[in-house]
Amino acid sequence: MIVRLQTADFDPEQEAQALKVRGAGARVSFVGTVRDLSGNETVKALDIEHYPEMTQAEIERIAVAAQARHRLLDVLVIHRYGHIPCDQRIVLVTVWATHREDAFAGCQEIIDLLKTRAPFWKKELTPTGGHWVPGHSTEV
Amino acid sequence: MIVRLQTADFDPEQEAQALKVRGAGARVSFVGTVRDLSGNETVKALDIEHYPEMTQAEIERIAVAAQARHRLLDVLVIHRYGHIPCDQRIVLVTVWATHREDAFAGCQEIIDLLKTRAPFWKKELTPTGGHWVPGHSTEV
Amino acid sequence: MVTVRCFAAMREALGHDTLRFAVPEGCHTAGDILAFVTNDCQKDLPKPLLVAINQEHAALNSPIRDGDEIAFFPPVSGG
Amino acid sequence: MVTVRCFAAMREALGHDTLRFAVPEGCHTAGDILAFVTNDCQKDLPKPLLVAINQEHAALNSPIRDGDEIAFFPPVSGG
Repeated sequence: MIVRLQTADFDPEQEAQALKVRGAGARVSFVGTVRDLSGNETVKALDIEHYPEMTQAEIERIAVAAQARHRLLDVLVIHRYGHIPCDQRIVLVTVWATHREDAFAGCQEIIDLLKTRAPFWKKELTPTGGHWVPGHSTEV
Repeated sequence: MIVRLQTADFDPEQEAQALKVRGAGARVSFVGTVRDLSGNETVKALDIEHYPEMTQAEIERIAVAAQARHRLLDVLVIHRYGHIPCDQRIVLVTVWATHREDAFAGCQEIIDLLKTRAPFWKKELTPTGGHWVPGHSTEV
Repeated sequence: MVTVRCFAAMREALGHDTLRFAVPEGCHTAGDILAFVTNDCQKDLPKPLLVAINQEHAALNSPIRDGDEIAFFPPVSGG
Repeated sequence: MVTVRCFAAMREALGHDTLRFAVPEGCHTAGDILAFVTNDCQKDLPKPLLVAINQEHAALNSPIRDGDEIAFFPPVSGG
């Protein structure tokens, strides 16, 4: 299992190949990118702030739980922080499983929980300035 | 939209980049690979037979319907036929959407329908010979 | 004329992948065509058997017309 | 000693990202620590406000102990 936080961009296929998972019939990936529109405003870039020590630990907790619940053979999560221009990748979640139903369910669970529990905050940089993106309430 | 049938392997990331989809917040991909086990038998490779004229048309019908139903911005499907060694890729389904729920639902629907409706037949090559993989009944 | 195409275990059972012939008298459905090409001897055919007419899924009781391409094959296993 | 960390709009509202101080008398919960660092003046803080203790999600009424790292931040927006 790999969970990595970084400022640099990444190649989803190279990252997936690096894990050398064998015997998995199914692989499902989610890639999130910076959208160029927020409401009616043009977004030039995001500035992503995070809580480094907690982000790593929280995503690992999410990935370990999803791996067990959905019989995933392996999990890869990469999330960028810092300045990310429009249309660039923000996050990659790739999971491997024997059966595709598990792979889809596991990948979706990880990105859903990451979005509601991992301590990242996005600021959208638009022509009128920087605006914090409204967040998702975390159930405690 | 791209639907392509080929004997050669492919790079999922290069293929996705070639579509140059912009403004999509979410991209979900499914990659299916040849598993090395079938029951207790070792699988060395698959031979995949198909019905070329119908395969192309049927996958296009599936992709067009999923694109409309799930508000997908674009769809890419590549499926190999012929001889495919163990652990190699068989199929790629990549979809782009504004929201991740649509991307997951659209990608899963395309691979589910492809598996039950697209005219491919897999023969597993094992130490005891070649065996047709039991298929999925297609509802008419 | 109709074209009959057979795939996978059906191709192996019948020994042909493609047949072309004039629509035989009394043949009105895909099932009639199947009975004709198998001489009504279907015991060694894969079951269930699926049907496509002109590259679209169909049924044994679907009507056929002159010029159609009728395909018979076992359940599919792609993906 | 406890460490208090603030992120995003909470960091901007408070003007600090990290504070370290001895646990004040009468402070038993994360909510007590929040009242202490904001001088009970919470009108300009982002709402709702989330809490983590030692890098795990917690609640305002969660107990705190000497040595804890207590974080306050608005709802998260990653992914």
